[in-house]
Amino acid sequence: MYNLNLNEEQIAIRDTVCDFVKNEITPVAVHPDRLEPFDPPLPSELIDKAAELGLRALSISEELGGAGADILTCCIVAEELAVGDADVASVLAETASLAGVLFEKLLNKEQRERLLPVFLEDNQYHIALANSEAKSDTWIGNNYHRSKTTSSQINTKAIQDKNGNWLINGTKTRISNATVAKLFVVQADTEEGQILLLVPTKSNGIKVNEVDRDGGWYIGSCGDVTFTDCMIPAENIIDSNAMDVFQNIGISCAINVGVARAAFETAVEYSKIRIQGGGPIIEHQAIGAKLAEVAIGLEVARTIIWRAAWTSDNKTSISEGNLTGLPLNNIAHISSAEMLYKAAKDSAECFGAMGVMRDMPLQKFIHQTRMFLHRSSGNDDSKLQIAEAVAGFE
Amino acid sequence: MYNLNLNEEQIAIRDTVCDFVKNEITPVAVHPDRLEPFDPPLPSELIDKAAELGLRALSISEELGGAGADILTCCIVAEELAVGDADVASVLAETASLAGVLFEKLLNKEQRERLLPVFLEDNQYHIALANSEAKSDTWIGNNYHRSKTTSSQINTKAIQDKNGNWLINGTKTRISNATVAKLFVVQADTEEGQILLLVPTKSNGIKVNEVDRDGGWYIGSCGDVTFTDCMIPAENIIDSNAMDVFQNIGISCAINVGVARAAFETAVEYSKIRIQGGGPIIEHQAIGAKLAEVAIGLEVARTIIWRAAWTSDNKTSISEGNLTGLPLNNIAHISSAEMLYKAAKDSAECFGAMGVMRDMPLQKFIHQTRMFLHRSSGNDDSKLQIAEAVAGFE
Amino acid sequence: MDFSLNEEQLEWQMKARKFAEEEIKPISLARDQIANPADTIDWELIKKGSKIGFRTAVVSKEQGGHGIDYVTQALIMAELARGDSAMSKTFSQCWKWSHLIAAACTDEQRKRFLKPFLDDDTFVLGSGQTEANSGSDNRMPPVGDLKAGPRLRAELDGDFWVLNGEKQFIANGNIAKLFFLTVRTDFSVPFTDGTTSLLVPWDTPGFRRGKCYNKSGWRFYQNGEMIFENARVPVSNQIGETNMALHKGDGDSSGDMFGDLELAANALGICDSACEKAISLARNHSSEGELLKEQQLVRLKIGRMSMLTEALRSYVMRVAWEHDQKIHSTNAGLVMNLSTDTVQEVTELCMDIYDNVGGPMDRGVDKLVRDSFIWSHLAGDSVQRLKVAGRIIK
Amino acid sequence: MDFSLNEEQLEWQMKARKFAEEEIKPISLARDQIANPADTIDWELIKKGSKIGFRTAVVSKEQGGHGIDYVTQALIMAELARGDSAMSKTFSQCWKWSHLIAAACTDEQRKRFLKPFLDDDTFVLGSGQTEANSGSDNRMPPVGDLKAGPRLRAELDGDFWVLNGEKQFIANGNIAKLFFLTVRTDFSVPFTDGTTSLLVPWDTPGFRRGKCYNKSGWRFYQNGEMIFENARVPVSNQIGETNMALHKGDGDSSGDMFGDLELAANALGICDSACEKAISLARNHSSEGELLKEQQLVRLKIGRMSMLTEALRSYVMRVAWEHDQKIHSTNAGLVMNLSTDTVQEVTELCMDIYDNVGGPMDRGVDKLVRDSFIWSHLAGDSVQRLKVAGRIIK
Repeated sequence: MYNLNLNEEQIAIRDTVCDFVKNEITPVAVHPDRLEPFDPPLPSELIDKAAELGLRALSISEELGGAGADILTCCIVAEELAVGDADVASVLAETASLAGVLFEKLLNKEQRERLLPVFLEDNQYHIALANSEAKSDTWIGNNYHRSKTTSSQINTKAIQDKNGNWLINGTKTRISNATVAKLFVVQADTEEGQILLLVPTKSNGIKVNEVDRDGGWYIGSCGDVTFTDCMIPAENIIDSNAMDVFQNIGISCAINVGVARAAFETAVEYSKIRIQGGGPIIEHQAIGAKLAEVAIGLEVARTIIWRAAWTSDNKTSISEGNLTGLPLNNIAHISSAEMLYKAAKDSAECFGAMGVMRDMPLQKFIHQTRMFLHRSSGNDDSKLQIAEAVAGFE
Repeated sequence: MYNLNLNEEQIAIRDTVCDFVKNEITPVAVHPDRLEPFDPPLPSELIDKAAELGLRALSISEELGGAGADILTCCIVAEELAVGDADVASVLAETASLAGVLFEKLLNKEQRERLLPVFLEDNQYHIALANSEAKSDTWIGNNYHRSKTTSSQINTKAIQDKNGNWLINGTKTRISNATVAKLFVVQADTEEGQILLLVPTKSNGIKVNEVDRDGGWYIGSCGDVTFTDCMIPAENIIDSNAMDVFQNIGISCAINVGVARAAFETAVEYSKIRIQGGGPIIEHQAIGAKLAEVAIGLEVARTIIWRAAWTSDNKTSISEGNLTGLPLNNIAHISSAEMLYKAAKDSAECFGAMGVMRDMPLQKFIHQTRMFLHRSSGNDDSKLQIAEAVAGFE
Repeated sequence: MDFSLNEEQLEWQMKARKFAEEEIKPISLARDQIANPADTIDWELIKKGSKIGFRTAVVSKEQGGHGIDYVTQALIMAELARGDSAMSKTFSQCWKWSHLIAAACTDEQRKRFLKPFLDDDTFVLGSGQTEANSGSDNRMPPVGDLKAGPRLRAELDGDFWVLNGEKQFIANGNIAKLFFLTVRTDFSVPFTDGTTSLLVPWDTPGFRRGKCYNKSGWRFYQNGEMIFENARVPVSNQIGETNMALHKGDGDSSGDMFGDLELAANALGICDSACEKAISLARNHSSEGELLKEQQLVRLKIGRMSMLTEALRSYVMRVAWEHDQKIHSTNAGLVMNLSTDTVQEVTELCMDIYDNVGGPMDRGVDKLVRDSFIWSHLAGDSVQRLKVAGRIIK
Repeated sequence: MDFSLNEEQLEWQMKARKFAEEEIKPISLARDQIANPADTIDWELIKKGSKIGFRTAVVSKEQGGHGIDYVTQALIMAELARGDSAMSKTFSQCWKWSHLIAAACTDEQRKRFLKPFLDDDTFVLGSGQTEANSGSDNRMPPVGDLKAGPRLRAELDGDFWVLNGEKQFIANGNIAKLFFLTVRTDFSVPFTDGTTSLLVPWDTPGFRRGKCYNKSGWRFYQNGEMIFENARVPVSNQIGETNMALHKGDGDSSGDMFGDLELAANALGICDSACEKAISLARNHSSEGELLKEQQLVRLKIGRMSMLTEALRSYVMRVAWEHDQKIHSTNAGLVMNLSTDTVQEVTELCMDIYDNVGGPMDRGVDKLVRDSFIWSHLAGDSVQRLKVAGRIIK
């Protein structure tokens, strides 16, 4: 039955996070001292505080000690956190969404019993998925509507020694949460095919290089991870190699909504106090209409993102006949990325010169929504994926 | 609980309408003979056939003999019908949504018992709401952020004679369904304020002038209705004067989605068979990306329209804390109107010269989505309404 | 750098402006609204315009014409289009082929065809290129594909070419007295090496006009079908060498390159008309006692319309000057692409402003929008843009 | 009509192009990345450019400058901006006030201030207009409001004006040696009738420079705070009559009107740089063995970038010519508005194309986009557009 009401838990957690952001995060995040430098460090103390609220273990089921949140709920939380600080939202969303998949679906009993208590106990325990390498060959580009090569080459190799231990060598690039993770889930190639390995950060032979925080073009934590003869015991292999269970596009879209909302809320507030032509600028048709367009963009973006999130949570619904079969995550990403970048720019315009000053938050919001629009291979690739779906090409 | 699954009845009725459109409506609607003339008459036989399916009484509860559809279901039906023919969709949606409100909420027992059987029995029995007059003073325009004058003047007057009968005089303009209605719900001014009267079309003193079908800038049926000493018995007064229960913006948006979808589906089909540069044009990146953008527009538009429809069906949900309080019907209208006009234009572009020929359907789809974008006072007025909501101005 | 016009240019501009104002505008809308597409032409208008010199303007003075330069041509087209875009195109369509007569015909041919053209005020020219799968509607022929290209067959029989086949969408096809026809003279090689140009008078035996296409816009400007059944065209009517019609250099400013400028200059006239209409409405239409021009949203739209129009004008004049200087660049193609975006946005903005009137859309504004949509196909579809971009990026 | 450049214009253009290529480009990105905004200036570059004549280019030849016309000014600004927009602006900021010296100063003042300006390669000019609630950031002052307008107070004390107050966001505020300062000399009347202009050297007693603003773009071009505490400026430094600073006619091409052209010409340079970068990437970067330029979506973007850039160039050159002819129109304002849309879309399209590289965004492209955002505030916000539209529609 079609129903857009959130349940009580969702509303409660949203209100909790919203208050937390207002009281704890925003005052730190928009302080000029934090905005002005080129590469302010990750706000670890805020991340820790948010973790204490349980946001790190959000998607772990209640039986296992988490909050049992689905992707939709993760989106709601991510948006609220990102209204305060996108870096905080990003680190927690990454850990939360990985932890759910990992502890609920991928780990065997022994692994879960070994790792879960540690994870739940330590609020600084973050997780990273080490999969991407220097060159992504999953983009469509020239291969639009041409037969696909399925072999996605992985250069990180794992070899089993005579004791059964795995020896890992290779480099993973631009890994989210790399600098804060205590556990990496590493995708590696073996003679028998690809595997996933659980690699604690404290293992020997791991080196994490943080990607330049200024100009590195990312939100949250990002690093390159090099494995040099990194030895991992046999029991750390994950039984399944189901990379496709890691899917959090929806959540990253929700972070973007949060950023744009922060821009919008700031702009509305400012437009009520800024006087031009004898009255607050919000009373000017031109500014009013601009803010209305931003509001529309936000509402529409959130609506389609939630639909994509719900669809990820309920994968059978396509066969039930109420959805079109097009990749909704792509649709949500493309449409929200464009709308939200425009929303941030339009919001900043209400500020005049203050919209470009580094010690004011608007330039940060624009920059972050711009990064979102231009992440990975950009929107064209997503569009071409939809185009192939429209054409029924496989 | 958030849930985007349609229920079984909704899916069943959608599939029924979809088949009906494919088999009965589309072959007639896209026939060159029907497309080419400047002012083809309303396709009455198709409207009658659709009525036989029960689409006219859609929103009347099952207890009273209808299908018990909410606004969301009406949107689903309207979209499917409009994929075939927007005129048919429009006439039926108007009758269906008025009938629900009227028989379920506004009529007293006597009135219902007198009128409902006739309505249910006669598949050519349509209803029209005669409210608008020559000049609408509800637009914001210059009055953005100025104190509102609340008096909306009605020039159609009703005077009660000594027998208690009402004598109506005045003209209503651009009334939807005017040319097909057997019953008008007329808003009139009395010395004691505004009232609603039930006026059968066969009453003396009514004259309906159809608005020019070419250039009249409407979909469905539209006429001006003049009342000259039109006498109505006292029992035809409606106890409540709740004009605001008549709300079907969502449904008209859904009709627009149907039109754009027809354009899109035609374009996809054509792009698979049209050869350029040695291959079907759907295999060109440029066409693929364009069709993807159209598909995105359709999905996003439908998603926000359904949200607005559901919210109209569930008006308390705002207080439950999961919505923003902005006028969602306006948001749905603005964003969908722009997206869908672009969708129709882009679809037509895939057709080359065939996109502008009057005996081909594309020019009709463009024209209809253009009318939707530029209906009444256009999008600016809706934007200013949202702007006032954003500013908290009342 | 000099943006001024010389006296001769100014004189032609004023003549065209006067003609548009006094002769074209008064009949424009009425001709547009004629239902039968074959009846839209107004020979009296053509005769009057011809007597002023518009029909024969680009034929050199030595040959009996007026020999106006490209700058003057752009000025005249824009001024006439300001009155009615399709009427302007009906005149300038003659110029396109006057250019070709000047550039490619022999002295004997010029003598034979120019005199009747110059003498007869109703003698308009056409060009037969497009076929069902070839021509302006199939702009991306695969190189080397024997099945691509024109299929209208011409076979030599003594001193005659014998023609069999059909042409579609031919501009002035219904009314022209002389056509420049592209025929396939060798099917054993790719069409680029097997196509020949012929001069075909309307009274050629075996040729007959087919149906007149019914377009949604540009209704005055007729497109027709041409049917050839053993039509006999003397070899002396052949232009250039056999099979070499498509070997003309990319470099000269005649023919196709004129076509790019032609569409851009014509669009400029529509933009001028839209600006004029919008500004006049904003200055004179009042809503509740205040003129529309007092509204910021109306002002912003008028500013944008003017901005886009003046940018297009600047670029059009630059390209016209380049043509006069025989400078070859991608600017002609680019300004044609730009004119599509500009003419559509400007006329749609005009419609936005007219939304403030309420009721059905002004028919004149509706016409501007309909006329402008033709550009999507002629000047701004992805193939037209890819062609120009290809030259930039090669 | 003549779009060609004369020899002198070409010579200056080539000088600027060479300087941009050899001196500006090599240091542009490095200066942009300096964290402290006060350290971004490179005096060696200023000196080198000054020796070529860029700093003093618009001072008339008789007065010891180069007396270049507006067309040449536009050419130089665009060429320098192609290397670095902010560096170009640092030079042209001097021209703005050279115009004013020529137009409004007395002979005695010219003698006193021009010579040091001409002699000192590091002598740059500034203008103090903006205050917290007045100036370029408050462009819509209510007519007649005594509280509106500049609050920097100047009181007469013998032969001196005594100044108290602050200016904000002052271009070259941190480095200029001479300022054109707008001060309030009468608070009893609206500021339009109570404002006076003064020439204020940097070493005026009682004046000190405040903080240097930290902008997200245009980092080389410094904006600073100016603080006046009983600063004493001789009455002989006054420009024009007391209280009449804002009474200058709308009509002359100097000062403000130059400012419109300046931003448009500068934007053109950024567009050229973006096109250059995008085309070069498309030609040289390959993805799985195929060059980017083979992709239709890349081509379409490059076509669009070129189209928008060339349209802007055409319009900029037209406006420059109009200035040289002392033709007064709304074109200067319109081309400034247009430059905002163009420079932002073109640089964002460049970013789209760079998406194909993957990884962090190219820093040079990121800089182009950041620099371009400045236009929103300076040239394209709604107030800037309303101002121009107001002149069109009046």
